[in-house]
Amino acid sequence: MPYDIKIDNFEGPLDLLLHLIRKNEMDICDIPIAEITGQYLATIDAMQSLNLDIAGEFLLMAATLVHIKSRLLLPQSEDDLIEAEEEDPRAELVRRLLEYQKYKEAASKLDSRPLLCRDVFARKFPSPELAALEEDEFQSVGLYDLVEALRGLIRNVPEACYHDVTFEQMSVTDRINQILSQLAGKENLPFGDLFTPSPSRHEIVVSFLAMLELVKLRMVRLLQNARLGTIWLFPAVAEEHMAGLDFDEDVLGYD
Amino acid sequence: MDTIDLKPIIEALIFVSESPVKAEQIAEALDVEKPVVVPLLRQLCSDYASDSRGIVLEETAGGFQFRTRPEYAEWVRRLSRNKPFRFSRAALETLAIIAYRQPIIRAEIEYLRGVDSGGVLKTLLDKHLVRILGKKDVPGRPMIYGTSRDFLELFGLKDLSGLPTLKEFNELALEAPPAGDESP
Amino acid sequence: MDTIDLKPIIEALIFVSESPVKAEQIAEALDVEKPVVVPLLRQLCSDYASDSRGIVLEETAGGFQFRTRPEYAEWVRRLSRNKPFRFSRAALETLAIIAYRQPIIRAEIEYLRGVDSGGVLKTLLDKHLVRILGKKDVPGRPMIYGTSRDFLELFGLKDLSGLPTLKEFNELALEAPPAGDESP
Repeated sequence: MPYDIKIDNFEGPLDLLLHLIRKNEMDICDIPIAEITGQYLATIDAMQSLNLDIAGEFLLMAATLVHIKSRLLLPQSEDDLIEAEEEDPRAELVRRLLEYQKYKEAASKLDSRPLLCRDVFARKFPSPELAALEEDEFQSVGLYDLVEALRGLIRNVPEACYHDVTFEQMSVTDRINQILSQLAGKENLPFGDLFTPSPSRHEIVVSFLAMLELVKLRMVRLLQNARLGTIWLFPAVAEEHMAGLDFDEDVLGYD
Repeated sequence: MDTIDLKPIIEALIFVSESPVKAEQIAEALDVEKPVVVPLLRQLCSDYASDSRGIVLEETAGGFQFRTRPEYAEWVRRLSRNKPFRFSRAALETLAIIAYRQPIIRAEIEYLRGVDSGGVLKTLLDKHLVRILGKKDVPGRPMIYGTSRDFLELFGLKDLSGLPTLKEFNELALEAPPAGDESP
Repeated sequence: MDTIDLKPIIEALIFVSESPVKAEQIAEALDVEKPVVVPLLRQLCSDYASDSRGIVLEETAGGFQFRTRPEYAEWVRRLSRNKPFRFSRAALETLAIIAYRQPIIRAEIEYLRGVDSGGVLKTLLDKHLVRILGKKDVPGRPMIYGTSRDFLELFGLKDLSGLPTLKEFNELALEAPPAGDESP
C-alpha cells in the first residue's frame, strides 16, 4: 500500500482532509493538492475495500479535489496572467477547512465542560415537597413540541418503511376519494387499515390530511377509545349522499 | 483514602438520590465498611441542623434524604405557584390542533384527540393563547376557535405561516439518527 | 422581614426546584426586590464553594442550581449504576455550529460540516438541545435553528456569552457560505 492508512470514523470529507493535512504536517493555506488528492482517493479506496459505506459527500469531495488539481496543472492563459488577481483554485476549500476546524475545536471544548448528568448531577426529579403539586406537566414548550404533539396523534400508525425509494406521490384529493370508497358499505374502519403494509411517510401524511379534511367536511367521524389507542373512522353521512360527491382540487384548496 | 475526604462525597451521593439512601448503599458505593460511613452521616446531619440552613438532612424510611426545612413550606409553595405556565400534554396537543387546523370547532378538536377537551380549551382561553373567532353557521352554532397574538408571541412567530409543517419534519426524520449518540 | 432570614429560604427554594431558578422568581416568591436577593445568592454561592462541600451552587441557563462537584462524578455513577453518556462527534459538531452561528438554517450547517445533517438535527431537536426559532424569509422558507435553555443547562453555561471563544486559525477573511448567512 502506497500510504499508511488508518481508517478512523471520519465525520465527513472535511474531517478526513483535515486529518490528512495534520498527519502530513501540511500548511493548510498552501495545500499540496496533488499529494493530498492521492492520499484522499487512497483512503476512500481503502474504506470501500473494507465495505464501509461511502457517503456521497466523500465522492463529491474527491471530484472537487481532482478538479482543483487539474486547474492547477493547466497552463495559465495570457488572460489569466494579466488578471493576476484571479483566486487560487484552492481558496474555497481552504476557507471551508479553516472554518470547519474552528467548529471541530469548539465541539471538543464543549465536550470537555462538566456536563450535566455526565460529570455533574442535579436533582432531576420532583422533590417530595412538590410532588403533589406538579403532575402531568410538560417540561418546556417550543415550536418543535407543538409539531411533535401533532405527530404524536399519528404515531400509532405503523412505522414507515423506506426500502422502496420510488413511492407514488399521491394527492390529498386522491386520498379522500380512496378513503371514501374504502369506507363504502362498512360500519367503520380502523385508521391503520387505510395503509398498505409498509406505508411511506408521504402516504401517512397525505392520509392524515385527507382524514382531517373529511372530518372538517363532516363526512367522517373519528373516534378513539384511549389516548394512543386505535383511531376508528365512522361514516357520518348516509351512503347515497356520499356516492354522488366528487372532490376536486379547487374545492379543497390543495395542490 | 483519608476518611476526611469522604464527607463531601456522601453529601453529593445523598443529594442526587431520588429516594432515601441507606448507610449500607453509601458504604458499598465508596467501598468502605458501614462503621466508617455512619459517624460521617451523623456529622452531616448536625452540619445541616443549624438554623441558618434552608435544608436539613433527615433520616427517613431507613435512609438519609435532604428535605427543605418544614418552616419554609409556605415559601416553597409560593415559588411553585409563581412558576411560568407549563403545558400539560393535553394542552399542547389541543393547541397544536388549533394552530394547524384553525378555524376549528370544539367537536372537531375532540374527534381528533378522542377525548373531551372542554377543560383544556378553557385553560387555553384563560391564558389568552386561543381566542374565539366567531360562531359556525350550523345547527347549535358552535364556537369557532383560533390561535391568538399571544400564541404567536409565545412561539416567537411573526405569523401563522412560520409554523413548521409536518412535511418538513418528516424530511428531517427520514435520516437515520447518528450512531453512538447516547446523550440524556 | 429581616434580610438575614432570607438566605436559608433562598437555599430551600433553589434546592426544591428541578430546573435552574432565576433571581427574579425568587424575589417574586419572597415578595422582595431583586437587588435584595442577588447579594444573598452570591453569598450562598461562596458558602458552597468550599472544598469540604460535595455540592456547589452554580449559575446556569439564567438561573441558579445545585450540582454535585465534578470530581465526584465517578462516585455518583457508582451509586446510581449509570454508565456515562457520550455525545457522538456529529452531534457535538452540529451543536457547536448552531451555538456559535445561530440563527442558522440546515443548509448552512451542512455547508460547514460538509455532510448531510438532517438526522443529527432531528436527534438534537428530540433531546430539546436545539429549537426552531422560526422560518427564514427566503425562497423555500427554511426553518431557522438555535440552541435551547436545556443546551445551556446541560453544558453549565450562564448564557450564550459564556461560550468559549472561537479560536481563529488564520486571519483569512472568511466569506459567508452561499446559503445567505446572517449570523453574528
